[in-house]
Amino acid sequence: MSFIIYALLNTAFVMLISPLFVSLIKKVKAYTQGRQGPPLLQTYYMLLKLLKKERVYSDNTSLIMRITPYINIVCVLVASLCVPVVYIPAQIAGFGSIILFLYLLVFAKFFMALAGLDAGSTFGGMGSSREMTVSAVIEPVIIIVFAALGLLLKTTNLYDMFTTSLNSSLFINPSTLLISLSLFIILIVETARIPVDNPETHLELTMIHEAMILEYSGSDLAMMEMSHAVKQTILMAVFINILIPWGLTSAPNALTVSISAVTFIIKGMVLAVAVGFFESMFAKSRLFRLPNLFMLAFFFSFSTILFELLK
Amino acid sequence: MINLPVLDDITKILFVLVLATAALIITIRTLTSLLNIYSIQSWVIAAVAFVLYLKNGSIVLLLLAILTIASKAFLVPFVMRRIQKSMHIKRDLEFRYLTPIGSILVGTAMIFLVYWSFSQFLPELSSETMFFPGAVIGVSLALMGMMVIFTRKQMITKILGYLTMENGVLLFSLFVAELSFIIELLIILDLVMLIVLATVLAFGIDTSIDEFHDKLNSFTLWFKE
Amino acid sequence: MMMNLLFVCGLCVFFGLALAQIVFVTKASAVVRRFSLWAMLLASILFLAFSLNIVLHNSTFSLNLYELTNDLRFSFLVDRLAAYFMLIISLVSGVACLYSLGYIEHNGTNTGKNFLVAMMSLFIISMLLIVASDNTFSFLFFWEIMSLTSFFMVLFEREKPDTRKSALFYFVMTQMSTVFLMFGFIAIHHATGSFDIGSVTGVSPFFKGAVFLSLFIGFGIKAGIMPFHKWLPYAHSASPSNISALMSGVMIKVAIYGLVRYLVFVLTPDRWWGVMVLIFGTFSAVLGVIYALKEHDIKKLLAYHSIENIGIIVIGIGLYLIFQSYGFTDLATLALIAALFHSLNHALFKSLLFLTTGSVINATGTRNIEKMGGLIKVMPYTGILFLIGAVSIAALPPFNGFVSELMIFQAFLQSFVIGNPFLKIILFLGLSLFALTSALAAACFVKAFGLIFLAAPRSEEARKAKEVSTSMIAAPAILAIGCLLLGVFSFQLFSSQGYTLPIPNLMVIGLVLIITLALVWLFMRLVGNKNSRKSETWGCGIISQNSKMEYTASGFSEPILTIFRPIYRTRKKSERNFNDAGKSIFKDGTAEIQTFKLFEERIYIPVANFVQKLSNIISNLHDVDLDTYILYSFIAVVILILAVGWLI
Amino acid sequence: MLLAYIISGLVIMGFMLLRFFAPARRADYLNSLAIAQSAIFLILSIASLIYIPQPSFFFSRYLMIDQLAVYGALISCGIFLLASFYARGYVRRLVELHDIEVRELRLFYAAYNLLLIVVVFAFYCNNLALFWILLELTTILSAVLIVTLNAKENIVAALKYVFTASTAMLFSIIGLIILFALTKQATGVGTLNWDVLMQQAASMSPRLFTFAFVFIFIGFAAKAGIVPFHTWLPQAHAKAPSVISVLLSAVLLNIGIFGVLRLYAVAHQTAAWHDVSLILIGFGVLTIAVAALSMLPRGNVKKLVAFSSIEHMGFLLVGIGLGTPLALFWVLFHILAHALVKTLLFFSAGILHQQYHSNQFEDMKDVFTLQPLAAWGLIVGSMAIIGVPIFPVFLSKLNILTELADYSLPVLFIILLCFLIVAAAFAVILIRTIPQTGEIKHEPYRVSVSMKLPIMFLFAGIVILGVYFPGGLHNMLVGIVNSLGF
Repeated sequence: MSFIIYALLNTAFVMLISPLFVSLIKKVKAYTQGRQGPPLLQTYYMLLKLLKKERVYSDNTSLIMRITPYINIVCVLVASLCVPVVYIPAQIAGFGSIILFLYLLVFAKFFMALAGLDAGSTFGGMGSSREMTVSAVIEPVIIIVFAALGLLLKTTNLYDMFTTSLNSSLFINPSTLLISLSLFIILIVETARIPVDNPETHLELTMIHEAMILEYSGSDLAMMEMSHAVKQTILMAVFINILIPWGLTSAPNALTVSISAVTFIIKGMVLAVAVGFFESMFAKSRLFRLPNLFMLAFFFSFSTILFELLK
Repeated sequence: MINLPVLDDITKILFVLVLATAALIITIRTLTSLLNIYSIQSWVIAAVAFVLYLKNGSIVLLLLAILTIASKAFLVPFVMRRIQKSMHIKRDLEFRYLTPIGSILVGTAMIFLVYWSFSQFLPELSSETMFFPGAVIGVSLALMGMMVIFTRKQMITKILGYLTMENGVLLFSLFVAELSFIIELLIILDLVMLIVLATVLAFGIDTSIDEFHDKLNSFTLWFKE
Repeated sequence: MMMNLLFVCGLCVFFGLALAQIVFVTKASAVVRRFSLWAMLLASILFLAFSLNIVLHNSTFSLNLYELTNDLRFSFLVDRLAAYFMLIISLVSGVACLYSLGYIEHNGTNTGKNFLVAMMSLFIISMLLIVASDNTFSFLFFWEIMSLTSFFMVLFEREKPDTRKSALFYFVMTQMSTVFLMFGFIAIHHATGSFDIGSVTGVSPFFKGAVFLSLFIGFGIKAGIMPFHKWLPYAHSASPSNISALMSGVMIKVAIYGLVRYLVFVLTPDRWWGVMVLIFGTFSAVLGVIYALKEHDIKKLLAYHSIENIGIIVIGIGLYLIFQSYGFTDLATLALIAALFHSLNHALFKSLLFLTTGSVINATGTRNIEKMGGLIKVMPYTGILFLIGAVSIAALPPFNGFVSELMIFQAFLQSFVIGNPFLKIILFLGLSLFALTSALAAACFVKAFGLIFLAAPRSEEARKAKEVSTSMIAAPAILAIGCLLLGVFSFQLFSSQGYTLPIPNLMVIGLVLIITLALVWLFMRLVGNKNSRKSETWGCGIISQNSKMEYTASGFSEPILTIFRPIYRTRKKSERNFNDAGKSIFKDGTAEIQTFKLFEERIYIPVANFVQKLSNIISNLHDVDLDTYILYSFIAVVILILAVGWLI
Repeated sequence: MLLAYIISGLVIMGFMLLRFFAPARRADYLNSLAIAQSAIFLILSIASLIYIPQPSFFFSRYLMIDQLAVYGALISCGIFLLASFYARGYVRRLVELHDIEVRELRLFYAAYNLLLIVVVFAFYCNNLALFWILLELTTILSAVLIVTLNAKENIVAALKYVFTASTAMLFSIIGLIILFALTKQATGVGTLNWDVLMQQAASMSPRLFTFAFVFIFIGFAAKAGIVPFHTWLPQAHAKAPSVISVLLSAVLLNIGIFGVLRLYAVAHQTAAWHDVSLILIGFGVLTIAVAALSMLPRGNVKKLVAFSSIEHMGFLLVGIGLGTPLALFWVLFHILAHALVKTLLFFSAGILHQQYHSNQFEDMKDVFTLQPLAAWGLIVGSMAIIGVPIFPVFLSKLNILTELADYSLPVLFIILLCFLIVAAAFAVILIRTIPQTGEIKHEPYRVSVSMKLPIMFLFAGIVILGVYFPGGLHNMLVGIVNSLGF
């Protein structure tokens, strides 16, 4: 029962704030480029508009094209249950298992890539090919990062991780710096941002994520965008809850929950701004340069492990 | 039973003769003279047998001597001459693997080698004084025969080499003797048959198939149609 | 008693059928074949019941069937482990028989088909009896029969030259595995003094290590652990698909059974074994999937994935050995269960994939995925089934592949309990490689499914393809259902058997997924715009998009090939011709990507060449004339005389 | 008893040689006589197994009937019987093709029957010297059998056979003489009777015995096709008509092995048996290795099979060298199994040769359509000879190797690798050959029933022997092993 409440609260909250972060990042980038940028609520408007529009399907497409948006949004939402932002609930049914969390995201990615191939357009194929490549190469990094965290926090469950990091503030821990770097890189990669991917472009060959959903339109597109936004939010949440967990609570009542919600929004906006600046500092790098970036992350997290072993 | 040291000396001389014939067989090129040398060798072996008979008069030795002369000095050479006539081959010129000189050297090496090896064993085997040298000479004679087989080209010569080996074995057996005579006899017959067959085959190699089959049947008379 | 009946009935059915089919190999008609396949299906169900009973009640069953001489016995002892593998075998075999009902009639001569059926039944029963054997003699006996029958089945399409090549390769490799097994078994016999499978004690660690190595190589060859895997892609792609399903789904599991049985229950493992096994497993997994990515022959692709999954299973075994040697019993159990459970899962989804692939190949008449595409519209059922297989093998929740891989992840992640830092680092590296493996597997199956079933057809055959007959859909469907159920109810399954493992309760999660889906769907119905229209694919202003412009398989895997160039030793060749001297107007040109067959070119071929040379030298010694023969004897005699004088 | 053998043998010889009695189809007439003789001999052997107390001695102890001898005789007579049946169709065909002239037929069959007599008595020998003589006789007779064919190569092959074999045999006379002297030294009177040797072995000087053994071994090795005295074997087997190849490979080689076996039994009574074992196993391994490696590049079916005979003789030698009762038991079984399988292989090869007039594998096109029986005979035979289950060779192979493990593990491993190469050799040939199809179609040669029946029989025989071990056979082999004093 309590879990259902948590689920409703958490999901609703995440869905509510995700678009905000998206447009915030856009805004920051616009400022750095000397433009004024869209209003903060722009993403909400866009989603509503898309919901109203009809869908257009290519003749080549099969049912994969049609079911993918549902699968995507569902997987991401269920994944979001693994990352508590309003409050940390009690363990149930192994939610919060790292592997489950990651593989739900992979599930979404898998079908998105299929959908990219479905229409038989050159862009879609290229997008899925690159997406799968990038995700394959980043995978070991992610696992190692979480392994390092597991080594640090002596657990492999996100809920427990957050709780421990809440109780013992990790910020002063030397390893944490390294971990945070790797986590940040993962965030950049998974949310398809520069230098890995370029969310603005639509026709250039640099794009990955956008290329896959190129064929989508109307309410389907709305779902895709939404799931992308939510995914970004929960990844940010992982970053935040592990490094700066203050405000998050494991003893839910009206006050604490609202506090943690508010603090999360603030922290999230800070992080979003950081991401925005980070994006504007770099240029899109070649696809085959990416492994170097990943190796960097890998190195950081592996050296964390070494630190832990040496201690 | 005459027991004189002179007998042993005679035996030694005979041994030398045997070796000499072997050396000749290795080197000589003309087939006819090869055959003659061979029959001489057989005579010498027979002589050794005879001397041994004088020494420790076991009748078997005497019989052996006679048998040897009969088979090796007369029968076999006769057959081979016949074949060789019909084969129109006079001489055997090429050598393989070893030049005559080389094979003689190797032969000598063989003698020493066999001597060394046997000296580990045989002295304790028989009281007979001449037994050990006899054994050594015999085995080395056999080995030299083998050398003849693989150094000479002509089949006839190879067969002679084989016969030389036989002589070596015979020489060896003389000093132990007393395999029951029937066995000795059988062995000799056996070998004779072998030689005949080999000769016929050799003939077959150098002539047409039909002639060969005629010859084959003529040597196994009762099969002829 | 009941069990005896089941067991013996099953035996009789299989042997009887095999005999009948062989005797009437030229005469038997399609009806007879169909009948025998049904009977085999029945017999497999008997064995299924038999093994299920033992697995669930954790009982044991023993039967002394027949004594050849007093120490050569065909006697069987089925404990829980054996029964578990018998379960896998009988399940997959039954499904394969069902599939063959439709499949087998498609090609081959009447005699050939009868022979195939006969071999199939011998093959199945021999696998069952290997697992059931309680002494090394009957183990080896049936092992050889298994190898032979599978060899004949690989040779089914014997008129194709590459089939012959594969068959030869396969035969030699199986014989090699037999050689190593024989050595191991005989060594065990040397230690214990009997053929019985009992724990070996009181032997020198060196001896034990030698036995372990030879058994590991022996089973490794059969299981396709790198670098002994090379036969697997050849054999599996050469044989008919129902047979590939059996070989890849089941036969290599028999090798896994042997590995577990002898490593865990017969020899008492040392620590370094665990490390070694782990390393071999990891490399098989990674390299297997990496090589799979470059394959465009769908069956070879699947075969390489078998290597990958075997690697995963072996990783589990390795972890078990390591944890056991440190005394972490819970983690050890977790790892072992993961390995065993993954064997079952792999058997299910890999056979599923091979069977559906067989249907696709029958429909299109090609194995090259470049020539397929758009099939999901013409053969929807096959498409969906293949998709389920792909999702399971890519380890996506809530399917069965996910559960076993999750267990192994858990085992890895909790390995920080081990003190030894060196080992710890190895484990973390293994973990990252393992993660890479599963991610690449996902990529590979996006490629496979996407290019076979999605977009527009890329060849006439693909356009003309038809959906296959009922039995060829029903059989994979069973497996697909199995994949889903084993995933969703995994938690309940293990807890019912008394294992509480740190795995999420996928039933609940599945429920949540469905509820969320329902909510989303409802929301979209209420708020979203429902109507949709068709249009052509947006091609950036191209007049008309045709299938030539689709992304090809090689295009899809090109980035990965480039990133892993050091492993593939990828050689890119391209020459261009130009119309003008200034090399500005492109006329035509060719481009190709070659990958370096590391193992074949560095290990197999050199060894083969060496043996060839040696044997040529030796056998040339024989083709000479009499003189030389006599010379040989002469030398031999002289040496003997010397040796006698010298040594004695 | 033995008189019965001789008389029946001579009577039949007589029938053969009767000049005036020359029926139209001489081939079949002579063949029937051959069949009759082998049948009679088989019956006589069975009878002597049942009714004669073993061991019992004849002709002033020159001959002896004991279980080992009877075992050998039984196998040989059985093979001879099968071969005679096969020969009926086979020789008729040879005559049609003028591979053999009609006038040679008498010679052929006379030699054939003589060979049978000699072989049987070789097994019944008690006196080693007599054994030697008969062994030499088999050489002569089989050489004659080889050269009856109309081809020069046969003469060459026969010459190689005669020379290589008999030069080696001469050395074994030397050995025998030393042995004789040894017994004389040990017990005033010298003898070469096996039973006496068995009794007195203990009193001989081990060093000298080994010395003698080495020399005797040279000869027997040459007859049994042991490397490096095996050189005559491949060509002789390949060139001889398949019937004769069968006899050479499945019967004559066994005699050599039996000789070694009896000698080893004597050696086992002396203190020298460790050295002797060492020698035997050394030669065995060498033989296996050389044979295995020489098989790989062979394109000639009969040569391939011949080399595999060499390899198996080597393996038997190893088994004997181990000298444990179990090893010997399985060695004896292996001899039987090997004989049967080899017969099957050569019969099939014979049919194929008459179909394609060639032993080369690449000439054999559309085998399955033209000669399915022979093709399957070849396949099954190869499977059986490389020792895979449901065939008897597997059992003996496994058990002898198991015994070998107690002697030395490295040797075991080497031998296993050699077996791998052998298997590869057979697989290479078969897989390349069997499926190949040719553009020019031969008309199928109709194989006569008399050739099919033996093959059928052998199929059944090897499969049954592979999965069912007759109790009688078991007791007999155990009896033999005991009678050899192990």
